[in-house]
Amino acid sequence: MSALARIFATPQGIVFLVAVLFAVVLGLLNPAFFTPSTLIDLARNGLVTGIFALGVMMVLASGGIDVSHTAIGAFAMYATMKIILGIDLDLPIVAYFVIAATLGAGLGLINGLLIGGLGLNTLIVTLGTLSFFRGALLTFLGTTYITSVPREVINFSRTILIRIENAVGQMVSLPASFLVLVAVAIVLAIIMNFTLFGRKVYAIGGSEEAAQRIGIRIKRVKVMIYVIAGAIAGLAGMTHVTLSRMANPFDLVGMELNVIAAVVLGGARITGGHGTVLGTLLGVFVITMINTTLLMVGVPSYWQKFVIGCLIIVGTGLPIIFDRLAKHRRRMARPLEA
Amino acid sequence: MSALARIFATPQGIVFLVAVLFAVVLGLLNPAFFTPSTLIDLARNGLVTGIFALGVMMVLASGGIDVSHTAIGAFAMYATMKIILGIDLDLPIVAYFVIAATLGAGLGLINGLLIGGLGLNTLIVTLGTLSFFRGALLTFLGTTYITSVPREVINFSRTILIRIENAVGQMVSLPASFLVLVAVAIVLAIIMNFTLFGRKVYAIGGSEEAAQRIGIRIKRVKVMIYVIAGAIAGLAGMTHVTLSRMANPFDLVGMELNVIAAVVLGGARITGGHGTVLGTLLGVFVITMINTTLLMVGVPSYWQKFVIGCLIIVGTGLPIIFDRLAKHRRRMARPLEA
Amino acid sequence: QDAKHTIVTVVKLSGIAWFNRMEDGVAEYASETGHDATQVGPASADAALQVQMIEDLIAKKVDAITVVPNSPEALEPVLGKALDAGIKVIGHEASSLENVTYDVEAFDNAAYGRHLMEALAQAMGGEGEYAVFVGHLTAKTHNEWVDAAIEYQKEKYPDMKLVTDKLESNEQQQTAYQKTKELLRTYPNLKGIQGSAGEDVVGAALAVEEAGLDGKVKIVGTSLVSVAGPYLETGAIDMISFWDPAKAGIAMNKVASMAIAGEEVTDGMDLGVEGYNEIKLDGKVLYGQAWVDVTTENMDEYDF
Amino acid sequence: MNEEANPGAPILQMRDIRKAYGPVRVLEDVNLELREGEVRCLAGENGSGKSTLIKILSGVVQADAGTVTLNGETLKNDPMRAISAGLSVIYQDFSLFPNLTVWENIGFLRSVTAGDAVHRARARRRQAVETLKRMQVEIDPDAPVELLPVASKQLVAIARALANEARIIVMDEPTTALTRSEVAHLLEIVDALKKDGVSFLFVSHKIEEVFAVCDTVTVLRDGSVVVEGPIGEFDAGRLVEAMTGRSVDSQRLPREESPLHPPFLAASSLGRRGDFSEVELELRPGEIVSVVGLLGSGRTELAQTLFGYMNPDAGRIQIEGETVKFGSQHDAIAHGIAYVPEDRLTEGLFLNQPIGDNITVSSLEKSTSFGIVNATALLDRARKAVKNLRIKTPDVTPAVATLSGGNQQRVVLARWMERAPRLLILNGPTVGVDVGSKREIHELLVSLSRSGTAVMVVTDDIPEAIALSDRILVMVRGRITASFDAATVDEDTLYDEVIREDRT
Ligand SMILES: Nc1ncnc2c1ncn2[C@@H]1O[C@H](COP(=O)(O)OP(=O)(O)OP(=O)(O)O)[C@@H](O)[C@H]1O
Ligand SMILES: Nc1ncnc2c1ncn2[C@@H]1O[C@H](COP(=O)(O)OP(=O)(O)OP(=O)(O)O)[C@@H](O)[C@H]1O
Ligand SMILES: [Mg+2]
Ligand SMILES: [Mg+2]
Repeated sequence: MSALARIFATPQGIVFLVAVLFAVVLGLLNPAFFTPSTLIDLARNGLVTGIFALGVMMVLASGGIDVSHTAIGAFAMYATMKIILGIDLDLPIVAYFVIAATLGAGLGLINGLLIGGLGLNTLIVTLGTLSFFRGALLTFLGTTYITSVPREVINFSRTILIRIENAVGQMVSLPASFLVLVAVAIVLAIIMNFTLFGRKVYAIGGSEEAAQRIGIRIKRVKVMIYVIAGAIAGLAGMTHVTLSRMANPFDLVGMELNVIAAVVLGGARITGGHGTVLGTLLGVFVITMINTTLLMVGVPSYWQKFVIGCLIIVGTGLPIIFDRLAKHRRRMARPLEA
Repeated sequence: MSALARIFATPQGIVFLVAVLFAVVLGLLNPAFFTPSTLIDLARNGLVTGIFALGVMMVLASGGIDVSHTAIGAFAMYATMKIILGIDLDLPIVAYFVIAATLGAGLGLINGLLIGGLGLNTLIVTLGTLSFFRGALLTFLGTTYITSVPREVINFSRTILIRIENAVGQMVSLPASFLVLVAVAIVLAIIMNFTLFGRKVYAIGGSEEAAQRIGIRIKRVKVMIYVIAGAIAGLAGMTHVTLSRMANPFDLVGMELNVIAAVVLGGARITGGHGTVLGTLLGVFVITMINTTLLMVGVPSYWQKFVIGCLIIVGTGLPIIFDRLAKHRRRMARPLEA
Repeated sequence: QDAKHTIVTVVKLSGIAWFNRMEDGVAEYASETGHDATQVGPASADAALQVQMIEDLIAKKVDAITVVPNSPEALEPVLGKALDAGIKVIGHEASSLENVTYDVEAFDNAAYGRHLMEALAQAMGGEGEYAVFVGHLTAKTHNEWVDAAIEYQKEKYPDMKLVTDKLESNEQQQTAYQKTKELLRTYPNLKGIQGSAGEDVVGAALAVEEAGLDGKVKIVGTSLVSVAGPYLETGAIDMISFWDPAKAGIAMNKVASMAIAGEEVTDGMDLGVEGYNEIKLDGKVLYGQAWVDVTTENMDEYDF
Repeated sequence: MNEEANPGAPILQMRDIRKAYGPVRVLEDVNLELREGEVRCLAGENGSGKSTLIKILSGVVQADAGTVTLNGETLKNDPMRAISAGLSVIYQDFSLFPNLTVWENIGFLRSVTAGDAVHRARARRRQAVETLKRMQVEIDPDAPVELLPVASKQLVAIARALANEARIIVMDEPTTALTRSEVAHLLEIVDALKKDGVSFLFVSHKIEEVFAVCDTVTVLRDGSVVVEGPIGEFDAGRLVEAMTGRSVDSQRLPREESPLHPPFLAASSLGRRGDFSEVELELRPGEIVSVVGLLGSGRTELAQTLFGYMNPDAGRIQIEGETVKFGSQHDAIAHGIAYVPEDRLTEGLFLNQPIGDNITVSSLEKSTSFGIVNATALLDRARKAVKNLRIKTPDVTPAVATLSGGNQQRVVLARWMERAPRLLILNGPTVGVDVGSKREIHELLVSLSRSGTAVMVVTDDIPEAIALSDRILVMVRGRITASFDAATVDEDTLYDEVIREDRT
């Protein structure tokens, strides 16, 4: 197989190629596309999805699925703001993230206990908790926007990592919250690749029964997986606040299928055992690019759905077709005499 | 095990008991609840969810999952109205349903070919087609309400099966579209229980490998499953039009997780091989009751999410706990000598 | 005019009749003036999606953005960013917006709310229970209408009674329908419903008709003939009011052009658009007198 | 070819079958014929290609070259056509529907071949009940298959093949989970059907079964047919030699006497409601103890209780003199106990993950420092283990699913040996393993035991128990009824003891 063919034979490869193609077309239609500012813009727009996606990737790698992550994120962000406004202390911004991650981990623990402890199906549990967490948020915590966010949050959201001028003289800036994504990505990559825990996650995703037989404490590992995923979702929620400078309890929920689509485009398999941090980030990048740049070239927004739908299907379907063709060709290439 | 305990040991049993309990509480809070009109009201409110749920149940029984059904329903309903307004012929109302079912079957065929033909993962494919069908609808068919629906539709939606007066002198009526649900339920029950095709669906849900080995043509059966599910979704879409007397292309999509929750509450397993028509209808009934009656007793609407979340978790969790307890008790009842 | 301006109108939700009509006005303005005036809107009425669209418009460096926000507060930061980038921002249905150059309102919201309540009270005979719908509890305009209406009722029609808090329809006919049904069951003596979003009265009318209560429960609210027509015809809806979104679209674009050109907008000025012939300027907000009432009698005059 | 042995036209012909998975050639120019009423044994070591040949025959797997002709009709890679042409297969992994009832599982094949449109529930159930009765097995026809123990599942798989009124029945190791009496019934049925002209293709690693039932033998080695002929031309030694290419000793393994160590694990009056009671057991380093007994005698439960997978209701377990209580199997693992389950396919292996990972996954700690795993060290260990256990694979990277059954079993063993356990409990360690490999595994276990590990083997293979163990315990209805020195006991004595309760 040629190098190109080999790339085409993986879902990530297809997705990557489509993304490149897409970018080229966009660039032809709108030359302003090929500027560093576009990249920064995409990085900013894909921030929250990216953080969510990393948590979801770990869950997928363990053979589960998590649709409750957005509800956890929304709950954690809103509760954090309530708590901080309630205690009225000047906390550093790191404390905000710690609180949000802790709350997220707490909600993740509920998922984990139900899934690991009771052994319930992950889709069912997270469907339930998606509804449950969201209902709890709106019923008990409130339904009004918090626009008077503390000064620390505003300051943090004004902290800029890179600021460059784009072609038409406007400033495009990468907010400091991008560091949250970077940090989560690095930590998760280390966990998944270099720790025993990460290996166990992939093992469970491969075969739960087998993992149990060799003495992996599945329950514990699973609880841990959902706690970590919850903490990551909490961080995503808090990041969302620093980007929008307000806490809207209605935000975030509704994007869960989008996040899962990104993770899957990034090569994680819904059947478990597979998934990488880098692939996931690529998937998020592609989805974000499609979601935010079609408008730039004047394509109506409904096309986005259409294009993403195509991409998911093509990205998972083409590798299989190529694989079949390659197999057929290999078989045909063999001499008739054994 | 006592009879009660045995009921408690199945998810449907739990759900049913919770529903009864819930109804009793509602009745105490608002005596108007225990009237035939409540039942009719619930039947009408759960109509569209119910039809969708039956199609989803079949897919779940085969070991798949379908999140694209709402997009198929929306596409079929809107396209049907466009076609009929376009050809400007006086067709009987049955023709409307036939057109919608045919369109739905056509879209289902796309799912079927991708899942059965290419062997792609069902969640990925239907995630993709959910986005794809919806994008196609809004991009190519239109985004405006159709309020000037043909006279046949209005007439049909004014055709009433049962009309009774409730305690306060208002009319509560069961529209003729209820017959669509009844018809779909009966036909599906026959298919699933009395045809070999139905048994093959359960067989594939139980073990695909085994099904293939005993000569079941999995691809064909799968394509057929998604075609039928698509047709059912088309009928649900058309039913929605006859209830709301307008075709809004933005309707329906967004309720897919709700439908799946209903099916799961009704005892279908996400891992395949299980699911009944009756159970599904029960699940829909419970979800509808919670969704529409909490306001009657003055509970804010966000509680609904909270309650449904709890119910999903309890409904799937309790049977497992009961099962464990029962097993333990049975063992303890045995004599110590083997 | 030699300079060609790029003006983009960002609406709450694309595809619904209301904003399609506004798009007609925007297109009319574009063809009359030669400016590049267009309209965009998200697929669901979601403030976050609007924020994203405006971010993109800032990146595209348009000359002016006119916006009908889903949630004014949510848009403040991004609109501020637009102003910083030298883009003119014209609001509509959002008199509270701070980060705008001007805000164009078809009328004073309180006056409009009182007007609707007057119509409802007339239909109800000045007494009985009623309920009110808003599109979103966070939609400023709807709340201003309804708040003024309720206040007006308390003052002028003490025999009328609001039965429950403002109901939220999410601008969806299905939601309005569902909640009206629940309302009718919970408050069987209900006699009136006032809607705010264009879908509210339609959903309410369907529920009322199904309950066999048409004529007994009066329905008044903001909507369009193309949406509420069938129910106006049968009398299930007593009266709808609206301001012509096309005219509002033209007025917004006109103000935007003036702002780009650096022209001043003054109190009492004539924008040359029907209903905006003598505007009232209050800070950055300018009000017209552009409401239209429609009943069975005059519904044929409107085709949108 | 020996035409005289079985007159009559061949109803099945496989010609020049060739199959490769990637670079691995699994079958090369295999020819096979089957006549009416013939029982042909397909013999060969693990990985010689038996299951693959069967899958090609049934149309589940496509051959790269060659033809399959059934009743004069050339089959084209379509299970449906093969089944309607009269072929029934009992697969090595059963291929049942766990969610369906026993009777529906048995009847399904028939429904599919008959091309039924409607579900004829009553007729199918009746046929299923009749078939079960004919096999003299008592299984509730209305129970869902997922609740059955492995042995019953295998019986249901056999019943399904028999119920289909097939002309050719292929059995890929049908007796791995069965006890002697069940095997005897099965062989009786085979004999009876044979008289009606039904042909069989029979795969088994149990040599005595082969000689008991087969008329002809085809031996595969490394994907090619090495010998073929009537069973009369073979004796056990020759058959094994044909399969392995060398002669294999079936006698008790020689071993050096090991001094009597104090027991590593001792159980006294151990009991569990409904499963076993009053079990006294001592497992010592340097000694191999076998527990033999019939299905349902409680052997598995005893083993699992010692592994902490189940809780005992009575008695106590001591490890090196200390009374212990296992909360879960993790406690047992922490004490150095390892357990190799009987159902390796579903319980033991990560089928879709690389061989290397499967070998090292339970001993990652060994190559871990400060929570960080050393990947190169893992790879080295895996390669060494593959070499030590002679696992047939080009590398440690392919998925375990690509290995044959016997080689998969070795992977399971390799994994546990990586942990260097103090006590190794094996449940049916050589189920589905060919004679050559079996011997090698036995040798491995003996050397493991001599190096100071306590070994307990649960098996129903009496020759295996004698060849392998130092001490043999017999379990009847939950009680240990006898203990023998393996060096002196003979097969018949042992078998009599095992079925003692049956006769009374
Ligand atoms: N799907 C597959 N992909 C790659 N290689 C395979 C696959 N299936 C089987 N093989 C290889 O084909 C060879 C023959 O396997 P097969 O299962 O036919 O052996 P067998 O004779 O049935 O052995 P056993 O007695 O252990 O069951 C083995 O080397 C195995 O590794
Ligand atoms: N999951 C289950 N549900 C119901 N009954 C079961 C289940 N598992 C086992 N049994 C029953 O428990 C008894 C013991 O079965 P099991 O196969 O474990 O015996 P065993 O002593 O291990 O024999 P062997 O080792 O030969 O399999 C059997 O009668 C079986 O029917
Ligand atoms: Mg085999
Ligand atoms: Mg057993």
